[in-house]
Amino acid sequence: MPDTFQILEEQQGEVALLRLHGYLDAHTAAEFESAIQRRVDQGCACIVVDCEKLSYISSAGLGVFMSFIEELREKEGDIRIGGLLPKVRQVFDILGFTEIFQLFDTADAAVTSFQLKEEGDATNV
Amino acid sequence: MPDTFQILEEQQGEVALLRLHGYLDAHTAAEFESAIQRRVDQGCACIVVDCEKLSYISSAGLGVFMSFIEELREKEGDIRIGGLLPKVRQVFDILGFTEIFQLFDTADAAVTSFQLKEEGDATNV
Amino acid sequence: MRQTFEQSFALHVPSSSENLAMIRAFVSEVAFRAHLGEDESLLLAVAVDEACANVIEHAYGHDATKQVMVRALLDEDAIRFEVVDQGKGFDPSIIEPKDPRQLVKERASGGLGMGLIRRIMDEVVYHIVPGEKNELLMMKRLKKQR
Amino acid sequence: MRQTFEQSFALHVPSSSENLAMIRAFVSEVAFRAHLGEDESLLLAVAVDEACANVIEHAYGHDATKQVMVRALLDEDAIRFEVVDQGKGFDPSIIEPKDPRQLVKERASGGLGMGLIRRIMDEVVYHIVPGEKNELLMMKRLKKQR
Ligand SMILES: Nc1ncnc2c1ncn2[C@@H]1O[C@H](COP(=O)(O)OP(=O)(O)O)[C@@H](O)[C@H]1O
Ligand SMILES: Nc1ncnc2c1ncn2[C@@H]1O[C@H](COP(=O)(O)OP(=O)(O)O)[C@@H](O)[C@H]1O
Repeated sequence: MPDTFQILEEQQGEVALLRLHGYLDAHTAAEFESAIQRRVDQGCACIVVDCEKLSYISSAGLGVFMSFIEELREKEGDIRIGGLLPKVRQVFDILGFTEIFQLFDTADAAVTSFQLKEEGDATNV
Repeated sequence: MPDTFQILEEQQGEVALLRLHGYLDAHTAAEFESAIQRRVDQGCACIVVDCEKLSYISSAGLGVFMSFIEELREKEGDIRIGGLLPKVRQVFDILGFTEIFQLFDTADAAVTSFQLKEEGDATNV
Repeated sequence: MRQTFEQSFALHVPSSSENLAMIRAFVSEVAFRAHLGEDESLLLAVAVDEACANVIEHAYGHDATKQVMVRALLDEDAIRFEVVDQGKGFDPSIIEPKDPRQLVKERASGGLGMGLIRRIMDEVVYHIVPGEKNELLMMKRLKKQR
Repeated sequence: MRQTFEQSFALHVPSSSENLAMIRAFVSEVAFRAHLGEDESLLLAVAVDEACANVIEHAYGHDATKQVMVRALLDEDAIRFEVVDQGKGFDPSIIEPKDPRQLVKERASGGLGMGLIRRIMDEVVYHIVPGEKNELLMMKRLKKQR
Protein backbone atom coordinates (compact mmCIF):
# COMPACT_ATOMS: atom_id res chain seq x y z
CA MET A 1 0.00 0.00 0.00
CA PRO A 2 1.42 3.41 -0.82
CA ASP A 3 2.55 5.50 2.11
CA THR A 4 0.83 8.80 3.00
CA PHE A 5 1.37 11.67 5.42
CA GLN A 6 -0.13 12.35 8.83
CA ILE A 7 0.63 14.57 11.83
CA LEU A 8 -0.39 13.66 15.38
CA GLU A 9 -0.18 16.57 17.81
CA GLU A 10 0.31 16.63 21.58
CA GLN A 11 1.06 19.34 24.12
CA GLN A 12 3.55 18.35 26.85
CA GLY A 13 3.75 21.31 29.25
CA GLU A 14 5.33 24.17 27.31
CA VAL A 15 6.36 21.90 24.51
CA ALA A 16 4.32 21.22 21.37
CA LEU A 17 5.06 17.72 20.14
CA LEU A 18 4.30 16.95 16.49
CA ARG A 19 4.60 13.32 15.44
CA LEU A 20 5.09 12.85 11.70
CA HIS A 21 4.00 9.70 9.86
CA GLY A 22 4.84 8.86 6.26
CA TYR A 23 6.47 11.17 3.78
CA LEU A 24 7.23 14.87 3.85
CA ASP A 25 7.63 16.17 0.30
CA ALA A 26 6.44 19.07 -1.87
CA HIS A 27 2.92 17.63 -1.62
CA THR A 28 2.69 17.31 2.16
CA ALA A 29 5.02 20.11 3.35
CA ALA A 30 2.20 22.68 3.36
CA GLU A 31 0.27 20.65 5.93
CA PHE A 32 3.34 20.46 8.17
CA GLU A 33 3.97 24.17 7.73
CA SER A 34 0.42 25.09 8.82
CA ALA A 35 0.67 22.79 11.84
CA ILE A 36 3.82 24.59 13.02
CA GLN A 37 2.45 28.03 12.11
CA ARG A 38 -0.66 27.33 14.22
CA ARG A 39 1.51 26.52 17.25
CA VAL A 40 3.65 29.61 16.74
CA ASP A 41 0.50 31.77 16.45
CA GLN A 42 -0.66 30.30 19.78
CA GLY A 43 2.55 31.66 21.32
CA CYS A 44 4.34 28.34 21.53
CA ALA A 45 8.10 28.61 20.95
CA CYS A 46 9.27 25.14 21.96
CA ILE A 47 8.51 22.57 19.31
CA VAL A 48 9.58 18.93 19.10
CA VAL A 49 9.12 17.01 15.86
CA ASP A 50 9.03 13.24 16.32
CA CYS A 51 10.44 11.72 13.12
CA GLU A 52 10.49 8.08 14.19
CA LYS A 53 7.72 7.27 11.69
CA LEU A 54 8.93 9.66 9.02
CA SER A 55 9.90 7.52 6.03
CA TYR A 56 11.06 10.25 3.66
CA ILE A 57 11.94 13.93 3.43
CA SER A 58 12.78 16.16 0.48
CA SER A 59 13.90 19.81 0.39
CA ALA A 60 10.30 21.02 0.69
CA GLY A 61 10.09 19.30 4.09
CA LEU A 62 13.52 20.53 5.17
CA GLY A 63 12.41 24.01 4.10
CA VAL A 64 9.69 24.01 6.76
CA PHE A 65 12.23 23.32 9.52
CA MET A 66 14.57 25.90 7.98
CA SER A 67 12.02 28.72 7.81
CA PHE A 68 10.96 28.55 11.47
CA ILE A 69 14.14 27.95 13.42
CA GLU A 70 15.48 31.53 13.56
CA GLU A 71 12.14 32.95 14.65
CA LEU A 72 11.75 30.37 17.41
CA ARG A 73 15.33 30.76 18.66
CA GLU A 74 14.80 34.54 18.82
CA LYS A 75 11.84 33.84 21.09
CA GLU A 76 14.09 31.72 23.34
CA GLY A 77 12.50 28.61 21.90
CA ASP A 78 13.67 26.06 19.36
CA ILE A 79 12.54 23.34 16.97
CA ARG A 80 14.14 20.04 18.01
CA ILE A 81 14.03 16.71 16.26
CA GLY A 82 13.72 13.25 17.75
CA GLY A 83 14.00 9.72 16.41
CA LEU A 84 15.19 10.42 12.86
CA LEU A 85 15.71 7.16 10.94
CA PRO A 86 19.22 6.78 9.47
CA LYS A 87 17.93 6.74 5.88
CA VAL A 88 16.14 10.06 6.45
CA ARG A 89 18.96 11.53 8.53
CA GLN A 90 21.24 11.23 5.48
CA VAL A 91 19.25 14.00 3.80
CA PHE A 92 19.74 16.31 6.82
CA ASP A 93 23.44 15.40 6.86
CA ILE A 94 24.07 16.14 3.20
CA LEU A 95 22.96 19.75 3.66
CA GLY A 96 24.71 20.22 7.01
CA PHE A 97 21.37 20.42 8.81
CA THR A 98 22.52 18.00 11.48
CA GLU A 99 24.77 20.82 12.70
CA ILE A 100 22.09 23.50 12.53
CA PHE A 101 19.32 21.53 14.26
CA GLN A 102 19.46 19.79 17.62
CA LEU A 103 18.80 16.10 17.04
CA PHE A 104 17.87 13.61 19.78
CA ASP A 105 17.60 9.85 19.69
CA THR A 106 13.97 9.99 20.74
CA ALA A 107 11.22 12.59 20.85
CA ASP A 108 11.06 12.07 24.64
CA ALA A 109 14.69 13.10 24.99
CA ALA A 110 13.98 16.19 22.89
CA VAL A 111 10.99 17.12 25.08
CA THR A 112 13.06 16.60 28.23
CA SER A 113 15.83 18.84 26.87
CA PHE A 114 13.37 21.75 26.85
CA GLN A 115 12.09 20.95 30.35
CA LEU A 116 15.63 20.85 31.79
CA LYS A 117 16.26 24.25 30.29
CA GLU A 118 13.08 25.62 31.88
CA GLU A 119 14.01 24.18 35.27
CA GLY A 120 17.48 25.69 34.79
CA ASP A 121 15.90 29.06 34.07
CA ALA A 122 13.63 28.72 37.10
CA THR A 123 16.57 27.96 39.42
CA ASN A 124 18.40 30.98 38.06
CA VAL A 125 15.59 33.34 39.16
CA MET B 1 11.60 -2.30 -0.46
CA PRO B 2 10.30 -4.31 -3.38
CA ASP B 3 9.06 -7.79 -2.63
CA THR B 4 10.78 -10.91 -4.00
CA PHE B 5 10.16 -14.67 -4.05
CA GLN B 6 11.49 -17.42 -1.82
CA ILE B 7 10.60 -21.04 -1.04
CA LEU B 8 11.36 -22.69 2.31
CA GLU B 9 11.07 -26.48 2.25
CA GLU B 10 10.36 -28.97 5.03
CA GLN B 11 9.52 -32.65 5.16
CA GLN B 12 6.83 -33.63 7.70
CA GLY B 13 6.56 -37.43 7.58
CA GLU B 14 5.16 -38.32 4.16
CA VAL B 15 4.27 -34.72 3.44
CA ALA B 16 6.48 -32.23 1.63
CA LEU B 17 5.73 -28.75 2.93
CA LEU B 18 6.70 -25.81 0.71
CA ARG B 19 6.38 -22.37 2.25
CA LEU B 20 6.10 -19.57 -0.31
CA HIS B 21 7.24 -16.00 0.41
CA GLY B 22 6.60 -13.00 -1.81
CA TYR B 23 5.16 -13.11 -5.29
CA LEU B 24 4.48 -15.94 -7.70
CA ASP B 25 4.34 -14.61 -11.25
CA ALA B 26 5.72 -15.42 -14.71
CA HIS B 27 9.19 -14.57 -13.37
CA THR B 28 9.18 -16.79 -10.29
CA ALA B 29 6.86 -19.65 -11.35
CA ALA B 30 9.74 -21.67 -12.84
CA GLU B 31 11.46 -21.86 -9.45
CA PHE B 32 8.24 -23.09 -7.83
CA GLU B 33 7.73 -25.61 -10.60
CA SER B 34 11.22 -27.09 -10.16
CA ALA B 35 10.73 -27.31 -6.39
CA ILE B 36 7.56 -29.38 -6.86
CA GLN B 37 9.06 -31.43 -9.70
CA ARG B 38 12.02 -32.33 -7.45
CA ARG B 39 9.65 -33.64 -4.76
CA VAL B 40 7.62 -35.60 -7.30
CA ASP B 41 10.82 -37.12 -8.72
CA GLN B 42 11.74 -38.20 -5.18
CA GLY B 43 8.49 -40.15 -5.08
CA CYS B 44 6.61 -37.73 -2.89
CA ALA B 45 2.89 -37.47 -3.73
CA CYS B 46 1.59 -35.47 -0.78
CA ILE B 47 2.44 -31.80 -1.08
CA VAL B 48 1.30 -28.90 1.05
CA VAL B 49 1.92 -25.35 -0.11
CA ASP B 50 1.89 -22.79 2.70
CA CYS B 51 0.63 -19.53 1.19
CA GLU B 52 0.44 -17.44 4.35
CA LYS B 53 3.34 -15.26 3.17
CA LEU B 54 2.35 -15.33 -0.50
CA SER B 55 1.53 -11.73 -1.43
CA TYR B 56 0.57 -12.23 -5.07
CA ILE B 57 -0.22 -14.85 -7.69
CA SER B 58 -0.81 -14.61 -11.43
CA SER B 59 -1.84 -17.29 -13.94
CA ALA B 60 1.77 -18.47 -14.28
CA GLY B 61 1.71 -19.40 -10.57
CA LEU B 62 -1.73 -20.96 -10.79
CA GLY B 63 -0.48 -22.93 -13.78
CA VAL B 64 2.06 -24.73 -11.59
CA PHE B 65 -0.66 -25.93 -9.23
CA MET B 66 -2.84 -26.86 -12.22
CA SER B 67 -0.22 -28.92 -14.01
CA PHE B 68 0.62 -31.21 -11.05
CA ILE B 69 -2.68 -31.94 -9.38
CA GLU B 70 -3.96 -34.72 -11.69
CA GLU B 71 -0.64 -36.59 -11.58
CA LEU B 72 -0.50 -36.44 -7.78
CA ARG B 73 -4.13 -37.46 -7.32
CA GLU B 74 -3.54 -40.44 -9.62
CA LYS B 75 -0.75 -41.46 -7.23
CA GLU B 76 -3.19 -41.25 -4.30
CA GLY B 77 -1.56 -38.00 -3.28
CA ASP B 78 -2.63 -34.38 -3.64
CA ILE B 79 -1.43 -30.80 -3.60
CA ARG B 80 -3.15 -28.93 -0.79
CA ILE B 81 -3.02 -25.27 0.05
CA GLY B 82 -2.90 -23.63 3.48
CA GLY B 83 -3.17 -20.05 4.74
CA LEU B 84 -4.12 -18.27 1.51
CA LEU B 85 -4.59 -14.52 2.16
CA PRO B 86 -8.01 -13.22 1.08
CA LYS B 87 -6.52 -10.87 -1.54
CA VAL B 88 -4.68 -13.80 -3.16
CA ARG B 89 -7.59 -16.21 -2.72
CA GLN B 90 -9.68 -13.94 -4.97
CA VAL B 91 -7.53 -14.99 -7.92
CA PHE B 92 -8.15 -18.69 -7.18
CA ASP B 93 -11.87 -17.93 -6.78
CA ILE B 94 -12.26 -16.10 -10.07
CA LEU B 95 -11.09 -19.17 -12.00
CA GLY B 96 -13.03 -21.67 -9.89
CA PHE B 97 -9.80 -23.07 -8.45
CA THR B 98 -11.17 -22.93 -4.93
CA GLU B 99 -13.41 -25.82 -5.97
CA ILE B 100 -10.68 -27.80 -7.66
CA PHE B 101 -8.07 -27.50 -4.91
CA GLN B 102 -8.46 -28.36 -1.24
CA LEU B 103 -7.85 -25.20 0.76
CA PHE B 104 -7.15 -25.12 4.50
CA ASP B 105 -6.96 -22.20 6.91
CA THR B 106 -3.41 -23.08 7.83
CA ALA B 107 -0.60 -25.19 6.41
CA ASP B 108 -0.70 -27.25 9.63
CA ALA B 109 -4.31 -28.19 8.98
CA ALA B 110 -3.39 -29.18 5.42
CA VAL B 111 -0.51 -31.38 6.67
CA THR B 112 -2.81 -32.99 9.27
CA SER B 113 -5.42 -33.75 6.61
CA PHE B 114 -2.88 -36.01 4.87
CA GLN B 115 -1.85 -37.72 8.13
CA LEU B 116 -5.46 -38.49 9.06
CA LYS B 117 -5.90 -40.12 5.67
CA GLU B 118 -2.77 -42.26 6.22
CA GLU B 119 -3.92 -43.35 9.68
CA GLY B 120 -7.31 -44.15 8.15
CA ASP B 121 -5.59 -46.31 5.51
CA ALA B 122 -3.48 -48.05 8.17
CA THR B 123 -6.55 -48.97 10.27
CA ASN B 124 -8.21 -50.39 7.17
CA VAL B 125 -5.39 -52.93 6.67
CA MET C 1 -8.63 16.96 -4.64
CA ARG C 2 -11.14 15.57 -7.11
CA GLN C 3 -9.83 15.73 -10.66
CA THR C 4 -12.46 16.36 -13.30
CA PHE C 5 -10.22 15.73 -16.30
CA GLU C 6 -8.74 12.41 -17.34
CA GLN C 7 -5.36 11.69 -15.80
CA SER C 8 -2.83 9.78 -17.85
CA PHE C 9 0.06 7.71 -16.53
CA ALA C 10 2.55 5.64 -18.51
CA LEU C 11 5.30 3.15 -17.74
CA HIS C 12 7.86 1.68 -20.14
CA VAL C 13 10.17 -1.14 -19.03
CA PRO C 14 12.46 -3.63 -20.77
CA SER C 15 10.57 -6.71 -21.93
CA SER C 16 11.67 -9.12 -19.23
CA SER C 17 9.53 -10.98 -16.72
CA GLU C 18 11.64 -9.61 -13.87
CA ASN C 19 9.99 -6.24 -14.57
CA LEU C 20 6.45 -7.53 -14.01
CA ALA C 21 6.77 -6.62 -10.32
CA MET C 22 7.52 -3.04 -11.33
CA ILE C 23 4.50 -2.98 -13.63
CA ARG C 24 2.31 -4.20 -10.75
CA ALA C 25 3.71 -1.51 -8.45
CA PHE C 26 2.72 1.05 -11.09
CA VAL C 27 -0.81 -0.37 -11.30
CA SER C 28 -1.12 -0.28 -7.49
CA GLU C 29 -0.10 3.37 -7.42
CA VAL C 30 -2.71 4.27 -10.04
CA ALA C 31 -5.32 2.19 -8.18
CA PHE C 32 -4.41 4.13 -5.02
CA ARG C 33 -5.07 7.39 -6.91
CA ALA C 34 -8.47 5.91 -7.83
CA HIS C 35 -9.12 5.26 -4.11
CA LEU C 36 -9.41 1.52 -4.67
CA GLY C 37 -8.84 -0.91 -1.82
CA GLU C 38 -6.17 -3.59 -1.62
CA ASP C 39 -8.33 -6.38 -3.08
CA GLU C 40 -9.50 -4.47 -6.14
CA SER C 41 -6.02 -3.10 -6.63
CA LEU C 42 -4.51 -6.59 -6.66
CA LEU C 43 -7.00 -7.79 -9.28
CA LEU C 44 -6.14 -4.89 -11.58
CA ALA C 45 -2.47 -5.73 -11.09
CA VAL C 46 -3.25 -9.33 -12.14
CA ALA C 47 -5.04 -8.22 -15.32
CA VAL C 48 -2.23 -5.88 -16.40
CA ASP C 49 0.42 -8.43 -15.37
CA GLU C 50 -1.25 -11.09 -17.58
CA ALA C 51 -1.37 -8.70 -20.54
CA CYS C 52 2.29 -7.74 -20.11
CA ALA C 53 3.46 -11.31 -19.46
CA ASN C 54 1.89 -12.22 -22.84
CA VAL C 55 3.74 -9.38 -24.55
CA ILE C 56 7.04 -10.45 -22.95
CA GLU C 57 6.55 -14.12 -23.85
CA HIS C 58 4.48 -14.21 -27.04
CA ALA C 59 5.01 -10.85 -28.74
CA TYR C 60 8.71 -10.40 -28.00
CA GLY C 61 9.91 -13.92 -27.13
CA HIS C 62 11.77 -12.70 -24.03
CA ASP C 63 13.86 -10.20 -26.00
CA ALA C 64 14.71 -7.71 -23.25
CA THR C 65 15.93 -5.08 -25.72
CA LYS C 66 12.24 -4.54 -26.57
CA GLN C 67 10.03 -2.32 -24.39
CA VAL C 68 6.74 -3.16 -22.71
CA MET C 69 4.47 -0.11 -22.65
CA VAL C 70 1.56 0.32 -20.26
CA ARG C 71 -0.72 3.34 -20.10
CA ALA C 72 -3.28 4.03 -17.42
CA LEU C 73 -6.12 6.49 -17.85
CA LEU C 74 -8.10 7.56 -14.84
CA ASP C 75 -11.28 9.59 -14.66
CA GLU C 76 -14.22 9.73 -12.30
CA ASP C 77 -16.03 6.79 -13.88
CA ALA C 78 -13.37 4.30 -14.85
CA ILE C 79 -9.79 3.19 -14.82
CA ARG C 80 -8.40 2.08 -18.17
CA PHE C 81 -5.19 0.26 -19.00
CA GLU C 82 -3.64 -0.01 -22.45
CA VAL C 83 -0.88 -2.47 -23.21
CA VAL C 84 0.71 -1.99 -26.60
CA ASP C 85 3.24 -4.17 -28.38
CA GLN C 86 4.87 -4.14 -31.79
CA GLY C 87 5.38 -7.89 -31.85
CA LYS C 88 4.21 -10.40 -34.39
CA GLY C 89 0.58 -10.08 -33.40
CA PHE C 90 -2.12 -12.76 -33.27
CA ASP C 91 -5.79 -13.24 -33.88
CA PRO C 92 -7.50 -13.00 -30.49
CA SER C 93 -10.81 -14.19 -31.96
CA ILE C 94 -9.49 -17.69 -32.64
CA ILE C 95 -8.16 -18.14 -29.12
CA GLU C 96 -11.07 -19.96 -27.53
CA PRO C 97 -11.70 -19.40 -23.84
CA LYS C 98 -10.79 -22.58 -21.99
CA ASP C 99 -12.50 -23.99 -18.94
CA PRO C 100 -10.00 -24.21 -16.06
CA ARG C 101 -11.34 -27.70 -15.22
CA GLN C 102 -10.53 -28.85 -18.73
CA LEU C 103 -7.01 -27.36 -18.47
CA VAL C 104 -6.48 -29.24 -15.19
CA LYS C 105 -7.43 -32.51 -16.94
CA GLU C 106 -4.97 -31.72 -19.72
CA ARG C 107 -2.25 -31.03 -17.12
CA ALA C 108 -1.71 -27.68 -18.83
CA SER C 109 0.43 -25.07 -17.14
CA GLY C 110 -0.81 -22.17 -19.25
CA GLY C 111 -3.87 -20.87 -21.03
CA LEU C 112 -5.43 -19.05 -18.08
CA GLY C 113 -4.20 -15.51 -18.73
CA MET C 114 -6.73 -14.09 -21.16
CA GLY C 115 -9.61 -15.71 -19.26
CA LEU C 116 -8.44 -14.03 -16.06
CA ILE C 117 -8.27 -10.63 -17.77
CA ARG C 118 -11.83 -11.02 -19.08
CA ARG C 119 -13.17 -12.06 -15.69
CA ILE C 120 -11.49 -9.18 -13.86
CA MET C 121 -12.18 -6.27 -16.22
CA ASP C 122 -15.56 -4.85 -17.32
CA GLU C 123 -14.48 -4.36 -20.92
CA VAL C 124 -11.64 -5.93 -22.89
CA VAL C 125 -10.88 -4.92 -26.47
CA TYR C 126 -8.07 -6.08 -28.72
CA HIS C 127 -7.07 -3.68 -31.39
CA ILE C 128 -4.65 -5.34 -33.77
CA VAL C 129 -3.14 -3.31 -36.63
CA PRO C 130 -1.12 -5.99 -38.48
CA GLY C 131 2.55 -5.12 -38.87
CA GLU C 132 2.09 -1.98 -36.83
CA LYS C 133 0.87 -2.60 -33.30
CA ASN C 134 -1.23 -4.82 -31.06
CA GLU C 135 -3.23 -3.02 -28.42
CA LEU C 136 -5.07 -4.53 -25.53
CA LEU C 137 -7.52 -2.08 -23.95
CA MET C 138 -8.96 -2.98 -20.54
CA MET C 139 -11.56 -0.99 -18.62
CA LYS C 140 -12.83 -1.28 -15.06
CA ARG C 141 -15.73 0.89 -13.91
CA LEU C 142 -15.30 2.70 -10.60
CA LYS C 143 -18.08 2.53 -8.08
CA LYS C 144 -19.84 5.83 -7.55
CA GLN C 145 -19.96 5.87 -3.74
CA ARG C 146 -16.45 7.28 -3.34
CA MET D 1 20.90 -12.39 -14.52
CA ARG D 2 23.52 -9.76 -15.36
CA GLN D 3 22.39 -7.51 -18.20
CA THR D 4 25.20 -6.35 -20.47
CA PHE D 5 23.14 -3.84 -22.47
CA GLU D 6 21.66 -0.63 -21.15
CA GLN D 7 18.19 -1.03 -19.70
CA SER D 8 15.74 1.80 -20.17
CA PHE D 9 12.71 2.59 -17.98
CA ALA D 10 10.30 5.52 -18.28
CA LEU D 11 7.46 6.96 -16.25
CA HIS D 12 5.03 9.70 -17.25
CA VAL D 13 2.58 11.16 -14.73
CA PRO D 14 0.35 14.24 -14.56
CA SER D 15 2.25 17.29 -13.31
CA SER D 16 0.92 17.39 -9.76
CA SER D 17 2.86 17.10 -6.53
CA GLU D 18 0.60 14.24 -5.40
CA ASN D 19 2.38 12.13 -8.02
CA LEU D 20 5.84 12.65 -6.53
CA ALA D 21 5.32 9.57 -4.35
CA MET D 22 4.71 7.52 -7.50
CA ILE D 23 7.87 8.91 -9.09
CA ARG D 24 9.85 7.91 -5.98
CA ALA D 25 8.37 4.40 -6.08
CA PHE D 26 9.57 4.16 -9.70
CA VAL D 27 13.08 5.28 -8.71
CA SER D 28 13.15 2.72 -5.87
CA GLU D 29 12.23 -0.06 -8.26
CA VAL D 30 15.01 0.90 -10.67
CA ALA D 31 17.46 1.21 -7.75
CA PHE D 32 16.40 -2.30 -6.68
CA ARG D 33 17.25 -3.56 -10.20
CA ALA D 34 20.67 -1.91 -9.72
CA HIS D 35 21.06 -3.86 -6.43
CA LEU D 36 21.30 -0.66 -4.40
CA GLY D 37 20.49 -0.68 -0.69
CA GLU D 38 17.76 1.29 1.05
CA ASP D 39 19.94 4.31 1.90
CA GLU D 40 21.34 4.83 -1.58
CA SER D 41 17.93 4.18 -3.07
CA LEU D 42 16.35 6.88 -0.91
CA LEU D 43 18.97 9.44 -1.96
CA LEU D 44 18.33 8.76 -5.64
CA ALA D 45 14.60 9.17 -4.94
CA VAL D 46 15.36 12.55 -3.34
CA ALA D 47 17.37 13.74 -6.37
CA VAL D 48 14.68 12.75 -8.87
CA ASP D 49 11.92 14.07 -6.60
CA GLU D 50 13.66 17.48 -6.43
CA ALA D 51 14.03 17.60 -10.21
CA CYS D 52 10.37 16.68 -10.74
CA ALA D 53 9.09 19.00 -8.00
CA ASN D 54 10.86 21.84 -9.86
CA VAL D 55 9.16 20.85 -13.12
CA ILE D 56 5.75 20.70 -11.42
CA GLU D 57 6.21 24.07 -9.69
CA HIS D 58 8.48 26.16 -11.90
CA ALA D 59 8.12 24.73 -15.41
CA TYR D 60 4.39 23.99 -15.35
CA GLY D 61 3.07 26.13 -12.48
CA HIS D 62 1.03 23.21 -11.06
CA ASP D 63 -0.88 22.66 -14.32
CA ALA D 64 -1.82 19.00 -13.92
CA THR D 65 -2.85 18.66 -17.56
CA LYS D 66 0.90 18.71 -18.33
CA GLN D 67 3.03 15.56 -17.98
CA VAL D 68 6.19 15.01 -15.96
CA MET D 69 8.51 12.62 -17.77
CA VAL D 70 11.28 10.65 -16.08
CA ARG D 71 13.62 8.22 -17.79
CA ALA D 72 16.02 5.88 -16.05
CA LEU D 73 18.95 4.23 -17.80
CA LEU D 74 20.75 1.41 -16.11
CA ASP D 75 23.96 -0.31 -17.11
CA GLU D 76 26.77 -2.03 -15.24
CA ASP D 77 28.58 1.18 -14.39
CA ALA D 78 25.95 3.77 -13.67
CA ILE D 79 22.35 4.67 -13.14
CA ARG D 80 21.13 7.73 -15.02
CA PHE D 81 17.94 9.72 -14.67
CA GLU D 82 16.60 12.21 -17.19
CA VAL D 83 13.83 14.63 -16.33
CA VAL D 84 12.46 16.53 -19.31
CA ASP D 85 9.99 19.40 -19.38
CA GLN D 86 8.57 21.62 -22.09
CA GLY D 87 8.00 24.52 -19.71
CA LYS D 88 9.26 28.07 -19.93
CA GLY D 89 12.83 27.07 -19.17
CA PHE D 90 15.45 28.96 -17.17
CA ASP D 91 19.15 29.64 -17.08
CA PRO D 92 20.64 27.22 -14.58
CA SER D 93 24.02 29.00 -14.70
CA ILE D 94 22.64 32.14 -13.01
CA ILE D 95 21.09 30.21 -10.15
CA GLU D 96 23.86 30.47 -7.59
CA PRO D 97 24.28 27.63 -5.12
CA LYS D 98 23.16 28.86 -1.71
CA ASP D 99 24.66 27.92 1.60
CA PRO D 100 22.00 26.24 3.79
CA ARG D 101 23.22 28.32 6.79
CA GLN D 102 22.59 31.51 4.81
CA LEU D 103 19.10 30.28 3.84
CA VAL D 104 18.33 29.59 7.50
CA LYS D 105 19.32 33.19 8.37
CA GLU D 106 17.05 34.46 5.58
CA ARG D 107 14.21 32.29 6.94
CA ALA D 108 13.85 30.88 3.43
CA SER D 109 11.64 27.86 2.88
CA GLY D 110 13.10 26.98 -0.53
CA GLY D 111 16.28 27.09 -2.53
CA LEU D 112 17.69 23.76 -1.38
CA GLY D 113 16.60 21.53 -4.27
CA MET D 114 19.30 21.97 -6.87
CA GLY D 115 22.01 21.90 -4.20
CA LEU D 116 20.69 18.57 -2.94
CA ILE D 117 20.69 17.10 -6.45
CA ARG D 118 24.32 18.16 -6.96
CA ARG D 119 25.42 16.72 -3.64
CA ILE D 120 23.69 13.38 -4.25
CA MET D 121 24.61 12.69 -7.88
CA ASP D 122 28.06 12.25 -9.42
CA GLU D 123 27.23 14.26 -12.53
CA VAL D 124 24.47 16.79 -13.18
CA VAL D 125 23.96 18.39 -16.58
CA TYR D 126 21.26 20.81 -17.69
CA HIS D 127 20.47 20.76 -21.36
CA ILE D 128 18.18 23.63 -22.21
CA VAL D 129 16.90 24.00 -25.78
CA PRO D 130 14.92 27.28 -25.56
CA GLY D 131 11.32 26.98 -26.68
CA GLU D 132 11.71 23.24 -27.14
CA LYS D 133 12.71 21.38 -23.98
CA ASN D 134 14.61 21.54 -20.72
CA GLU D 135 16.48 18.39 -19.77
CA LEU D 136 18.11 17.61 -16.48
CA LEU D 137 20.52 14.67 -16.72
CA MET D 138 21.73 13.09 -13.49
CA MET D 139 24.24 10.26 -13.17
CA LYS D 140 25.28 8.13 -10.21
CA ARG D 141 28.15 5.67 -10.58
CA LEU D 142 27.57 2.16 -9.31
CA LYS D 143 30.18 0.54 -7.12
CA LYS D 144 31.95 -2.35 -8.78
CA GLN D 145 31.85 -4.90 -5.96
CA ARG D 146 28.41 -6.20 -6.92
N1 LIG E 1 0.48 -9.85 -27.07
C1 LIG E 1 0.41 -11.06 -27.66
N2 LIG E 1 1.13 -11.30 -28.79
C2 LIG E 1 1.07 -12.50 -29.40
N3 LIG E 1 0.29 -13.52 -28.98
C3 LIG E 1 -0.44 -13.36 -27.88
C4 LIG E 1 -0.42 -12.13 -27.16
N4 LIG E 1 -1.28 -12.24 -26.10
C5 LIG E 1 -1.79 -13.48 -26.16
N5 LIG E 1 -1.30 -14.18 -27.23
C6 LIG E 1 -1.69 -15.56 -27.64
O1 LIG E 1 -2.83 -15.93 -26.88
C7 LIG E 1 -2.62 -17.20 -26.23
C8 LIG E 1 -3.42 -17.29 -24.93
O2 LIG E 1 -2.88 -16.43 -23.94
P1 LIG E 1 -3.16 -16.71 -22.39
O3 LIG E 1 -4.61 -16.96 -22.22
O4 LIG E 1 -2.61 -15.56 -21.63
O5 LIG E 1 -2.39 -18.03 -22.05
P2 LIG E 1 -0.82 -18.38 -22.10
O6 LIG E 1 -0.09 -17.07 -22.24
O7 LIG E 1 -0.56 -19.07 -20.82
O8 LIG E 1 -0.67 -19.26 -23.30
C9 LIG E 1 -1.12 -17.28 -26.07
O9 LIG E 1 -0.68 -18.60 -25.95
C10 LIG E 1 -0.63 -16.58 -27.34
O10 LIG E 1 -0.63 -17.50 -28.41
N1 LIG F 1 12.56 22.77 -14.52
C1 LIG F 1 12.64 24.08 -14.19
N2 LIG F 1 11.99 25.02 -14.92
C2 LIG F 1 12.08 26.34 -14.61
N3 LIG F 1 12.79 26.81 -13.57
C3 LIG F 1 13.47 25.94 -12.79
C4 LIG F 1 13.43 24.54 -13.06
N4 LIG F 1 14.21 23.93 -12.13
C5 LIG F 1 14.70 24.89 -11.33
N5 LIG F 1 14.27 26.12 -11.71
C6 LIG F 1 14.64 27.42 -11.12
O1 LIG F 1 15.73 27.20 -10.24
C7 LIG F 1 15.46 27.73 -8.94
C8 LIG F 1 16.17 26.94 -7.85
O2 LIG F 1 15.60 25.65 -7.69
P1 LIG F 1 15.77 24.85 -6.32
O3 LIG F 1 17.19 24.90 -5.91
O4 LIG F 1 15.18 23.49 -6.52
O5 LIG F 1 14.95 25.65 -5.24
P2 LIG F 1 13.38 25.96 -5.16
O6 LIG F 1 12.68 25.10 -6.14
O7 LIG F 1 13.02 25.66 -3.75
O8 LIG F 1 13.28 27.43 -5.47
C9 LIG F 1 13.95 27.71 -8.84
O9 LIG F 1 13.47 28.66 -7.92
C10 LIG F 1 13.54 28.04 -10.28
O10 LIG F 1 13.57 29.44 -10.50
